[in-house]
Amino acid sequence: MYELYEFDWSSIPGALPFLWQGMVVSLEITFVAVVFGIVWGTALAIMRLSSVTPLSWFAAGYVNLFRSVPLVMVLLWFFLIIPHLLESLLGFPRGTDMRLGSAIAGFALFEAAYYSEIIRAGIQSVPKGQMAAANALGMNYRQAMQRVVLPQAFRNMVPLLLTQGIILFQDTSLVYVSALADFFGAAYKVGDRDGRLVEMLLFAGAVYFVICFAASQWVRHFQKKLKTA
Amino acid sequence: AEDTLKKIKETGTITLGHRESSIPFSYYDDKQQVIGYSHELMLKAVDAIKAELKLAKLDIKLMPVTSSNRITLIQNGSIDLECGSTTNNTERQKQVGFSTTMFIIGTRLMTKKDSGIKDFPDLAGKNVVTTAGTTSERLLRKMNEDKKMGMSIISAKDHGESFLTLETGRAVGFMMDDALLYGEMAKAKRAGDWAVVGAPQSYEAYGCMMRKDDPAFKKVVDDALTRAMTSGEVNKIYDKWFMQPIPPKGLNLDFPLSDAMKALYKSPNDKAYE
Amino acid sequence: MGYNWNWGVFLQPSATGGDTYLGWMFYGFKMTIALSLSAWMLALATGAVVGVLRTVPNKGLSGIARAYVELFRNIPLLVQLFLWYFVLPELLPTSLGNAYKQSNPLAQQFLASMVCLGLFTSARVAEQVRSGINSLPPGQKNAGLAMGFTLPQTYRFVMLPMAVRLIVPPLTSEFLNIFKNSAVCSTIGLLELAAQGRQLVDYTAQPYESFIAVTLAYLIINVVVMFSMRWVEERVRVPGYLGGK
Amino acid sequence: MISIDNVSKHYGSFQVLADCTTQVSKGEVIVVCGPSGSGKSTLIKCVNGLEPFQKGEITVNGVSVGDPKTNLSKLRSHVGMVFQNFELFPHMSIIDNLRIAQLKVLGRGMDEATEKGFKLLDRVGLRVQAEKYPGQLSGGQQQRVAIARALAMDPICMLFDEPTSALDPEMVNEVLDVMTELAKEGMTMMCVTHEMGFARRVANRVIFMDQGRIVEDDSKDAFFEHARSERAQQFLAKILHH
Amino acid sequence: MISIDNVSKHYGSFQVLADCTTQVSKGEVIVVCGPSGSGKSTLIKCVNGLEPFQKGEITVNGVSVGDPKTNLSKLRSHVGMVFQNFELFPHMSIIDNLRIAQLKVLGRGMDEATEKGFKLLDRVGLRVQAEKYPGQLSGGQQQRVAIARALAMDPICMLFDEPTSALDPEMVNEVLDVMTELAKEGMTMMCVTHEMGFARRVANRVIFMDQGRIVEDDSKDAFFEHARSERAQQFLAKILHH
Ligand SMILES: Nc1ncnc2c1ncn2[C@@H]1O[C@H](COP(=O)(O)OP(=O)(O)OP(=O)(O)O)[C@@H](O)[C@H]1O
Ligand SMILES: Nc1ncnc2c1ncn2[C@@H]1O[C@H](COP(=O)(O)OP(=O)(O)OP(=O)(O)O)[C@@H](O)[C@H]1O
Ligand SMILES: [Mg+2]
Ligand SMILES: [Mg+2]
Repeated sequence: MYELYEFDWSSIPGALPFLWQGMVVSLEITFVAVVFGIVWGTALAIMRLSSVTPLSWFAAGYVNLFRSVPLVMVLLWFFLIIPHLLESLLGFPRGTDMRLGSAIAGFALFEAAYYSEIIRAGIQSVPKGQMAAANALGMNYRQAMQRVVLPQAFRNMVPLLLTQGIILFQDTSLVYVSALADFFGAAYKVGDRDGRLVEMLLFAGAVYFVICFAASQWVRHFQKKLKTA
Repeated sequence: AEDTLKKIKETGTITLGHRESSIPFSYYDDKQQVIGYSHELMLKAVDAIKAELKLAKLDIKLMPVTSSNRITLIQNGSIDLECGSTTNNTERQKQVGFSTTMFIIGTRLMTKKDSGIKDFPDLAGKNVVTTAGTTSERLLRKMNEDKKMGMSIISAKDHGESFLTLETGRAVGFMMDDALLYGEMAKAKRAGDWAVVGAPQSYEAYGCMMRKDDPAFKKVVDDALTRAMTSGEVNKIYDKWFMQPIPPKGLNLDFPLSDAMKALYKSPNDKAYE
Repeated sequence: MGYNWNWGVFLQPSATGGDTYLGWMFYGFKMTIALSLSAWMLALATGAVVGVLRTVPNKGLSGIARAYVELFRNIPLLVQLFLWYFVLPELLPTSLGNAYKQSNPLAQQFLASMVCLGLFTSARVAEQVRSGINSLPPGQKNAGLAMGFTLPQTYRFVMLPMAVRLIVPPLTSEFLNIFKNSAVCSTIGLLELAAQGRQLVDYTAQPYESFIAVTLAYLIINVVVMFSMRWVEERVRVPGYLGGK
Repeated sequence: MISIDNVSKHYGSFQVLADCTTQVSKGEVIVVCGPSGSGKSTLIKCVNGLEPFQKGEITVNGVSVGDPKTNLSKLRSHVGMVFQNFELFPHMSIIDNLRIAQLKVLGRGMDEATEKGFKLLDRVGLRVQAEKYPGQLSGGQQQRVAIARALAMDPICMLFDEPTSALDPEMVNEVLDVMTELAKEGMTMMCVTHEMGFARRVANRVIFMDQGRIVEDDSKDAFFEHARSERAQQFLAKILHH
Repeated sequence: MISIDNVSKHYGSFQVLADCTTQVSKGEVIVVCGPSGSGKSTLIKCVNGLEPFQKGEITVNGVSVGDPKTNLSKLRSHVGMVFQNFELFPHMSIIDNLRIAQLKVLGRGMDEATEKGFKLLDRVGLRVQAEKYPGQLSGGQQQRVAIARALAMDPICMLFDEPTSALDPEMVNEVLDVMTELAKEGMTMMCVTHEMGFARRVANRVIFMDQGRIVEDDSKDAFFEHARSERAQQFLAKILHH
């Protein structure tokens, strides 16, 4: 006869510093990937919408490739291939610990594909007449894009971009494939080491929920403010 | 082939692969420091490399590896040497090189003491867990086919998960390398509930993993390991990890030196069992 | 780089006898398909109900639906999977839990994976359904009610048929996601495509061949799903309605 | 037929309707006009219960709309309504648009519903379009279908909410013509519209609303010749001037 | 000032403009009308190069619009354009809407641009709204701002594309009044509009388009009294009747 599972939360307090380190890794990846993803994603979106065919094909191919493959696979590929590339391209000494670097690169390039779709939709959500009006005032394409279309597009997109950021934060848990200790990895390792997996998983789930829920509430609030402004 | 020694000399750095929870071979203690039997032997090898290259200073970088990425990481040069709980077998020898054997295990079974399961035949028709990608998994599946035992085999992602499967009653037995089974026991909630039973189904040799066809490097590592074993130094290390209380819980594995190990320490070699 | 390419590895008999490694990959491929499709059914059914509830005037119902969506959206899939597989059976009454845990492990893994993926995705589907309904012209609901339809009839005959058409494109990407997300289920030991790929690495030590094969398999799934969803889109397109949008 | 008695409605602190009172007798045609945001649409939606209201009472054919015990669906099936943006069901063919509520609400048989549908399409001159979809018709045609769809339910009265204001100017008349004919046949109608030509030709009474109040409620002639309130005079001046 | 010579344009096989020819002299006001889809918007957008065309030539003040060597941005900065949906920049305050192109296109200084902006807001009666955002104004007010924005560039001529058709009926006149005044001051104007009252009062000539062709191009009086083509007569009958 087995008994009901006995919970034992005692390994959490001692592990907090290590868990915090993991959280820092998660946040670091999220932050860099969001920033880089938005910049590169914007470039991809503009390429995709441009009338220069090779550019728009390149962007479409890039986006479709990255969106077809599971993130786990992308991270694995990056973990195994990027170190090589960087070594040969940039002359890094072999054996540099590039787990964080390659994870960030993998996330950033992967997320850029998703961001570019959001941004493309954002640009297309600006009424066509706005571009026409800017042109009619004598602005050229660059001026119209920069002063008129993109500011509105970004304003429309902010909630979606933030939501994607929250998803990205959740997905950082997948870096376990490279044995990198992000928050989830740290919780898992502590649980494994102490034989307290169930407790640590529940704890990790609760922490993620609190953070992501709070963040998505904030996005909603922000969205409402944008609407009324 | 690569010249790892040259690379180490040029960069003044060596990158070591280690495991995160292969108790007591290579794992983190509660301060996130890598410790363990294999790890200490690896450090011996590093000392030998440093001496061989006459380096005043050698930077050591540690990189945790998993059972699925360790081979690739050796091959692509991310790590130079990995000493954990990696079995030396002929398939792997096609991709990587192995040092002198540093440990020999038997694959056995962990069960709950009061479960009435004493050996492998008792498992017929039951749920049994093992860790994915290990030799035990192969043996278990083969045994199941050959003897038509009707077991349901669960392949868990890592040893921790395997033990959780056993602990929560999903499986009645956990087949794995005996030393690792004792290691898992060391972190269990109630270590006294569990027992390692059954006749060993195979013996396996753990070796340190390095790139293939790099005889100079292999020689330095092999010599260091051989020296530790024949000089009797290794007995102290063995004692420390298998006969005395170890972190994280201060449990004693109580795993006396087997005959196979005694023979190994007398005449070290790098042969794979099989 | 000192790597021995060996594509013949797929035709070798596997280490446990019986099958070839290609056979393993195919088993994983079938598992991924079976898992994803059954989870997708669950996600569509649950997501549609929850999504509709989110838009009803009744505050209690829409509140429950919203809580459901928030719960499943704000915990990483990986964590949810562990919770379903390892934690939930522990919370069942002892005898029931034990009976469950002693049952066929493959069935347990599949069930946990399917429920987890299905409910995780259902929260996203629910959001799409909600936004589809909300993006209908507000007059449509009034028009339905004004004809004398009851509220459920208005949903059934007026709003849902159009909302469903509107959300086919965004649902395509959720559908693709479910295949990709199923890769996470290898962490509880389910031998789907990604897991078989990793097994192959463990058994044959030929990582690159295995990764390339797995990546290709996902690309194929992706292309098939995209084309079939485009076919669906084409089929449900309303004549005279701009680009189906 | 329709009696609106002291009806008030607010969104939070914003008053949309303030003590509105008026009656529509059988066969009467009432035009409701007034500046944007004055509450015209809200008032007309209150009549068939599409908008709830907080105070007062509305009865249609003796049935109280605000009463929670009233079967609103049943009531609405007798009251035809035509919207500014037509609101045809875009995923159904024209004839299906006309049939669906007959089948599902009135419980008519397929044959009867189809016959009725074709008869009404004939009447608005669109029989040949029966198998097309709404998106394939012009705005004027869509609005005529919408009127036919409402008539298919054999309504006892019809409500119109700016039925021509989303139309290209060329198409306004084809819709107004259908409405005029309907009025001549004795249908009770309440129309929100700015088409003063239509009001002059067809209406019995004109109601002018401003800021949620019914400011004028007069016979057509009285309204056009000597609207009493200054607001209505200004409004008429603006509307009629160009 | 504007000369349109034998211009044709098609999307794929669909002909939007067919051999359109007309001239607008300095100070003239031309009204363009015609049924929906007849190519009015397209024609007017061709004039400042917002739409490319495949055949023929358009010159504005002697500069050829179709010539690839022409600096279109520069040309457009001299041609004011007002759109049906105003197209103010919603993320900028009213005064910023008036300043942005002065600063970035004409390279004026901040002070000069601001002064000019306020002067024009005065002129359309909206100085007090300078710091508001477009979303906070009524449709009529927004369209007046849009006119002021175009005027801030000191255009040599103005193009209007149905400037009043998205407005509530009450607000139509406040925009037409501004346009009328502009015409009186001698601005060269090309207006697509269905406001026949405005055409009667202000236009010098009326152009009637149908299916991409200029069917009538007449003095105002000739057009209203005896339009030659049957299509134009029908159109006028429909538009003016109600
Ligand atoms: N859901 C709502 N919440 C808050 N205010 C509303 C809501 N719906 C309408 N209103 C406000 O109620 C007022 C009356 O609206 P209504 O649509 O009845 O005006 P209307 O006379 O029909 O105007 P229009 O001519 O523009 O159609 C408006 O000021 C509007 O802003
Ligand atoms: N990008 C496009 N591709 C294909 N056809 C187009 C495109 N833009 C416009 N058209 C077609 O060109 C024709 C003329 O359009 P245009 O907008 O100039 O008409 P209009 O006279 O301004 O009509 P309205 O009164 O509705 O504004 C229409 O039939 C329209 O469908
Ligand atoms: Mg209204
Ligand atoms: Mg137009």
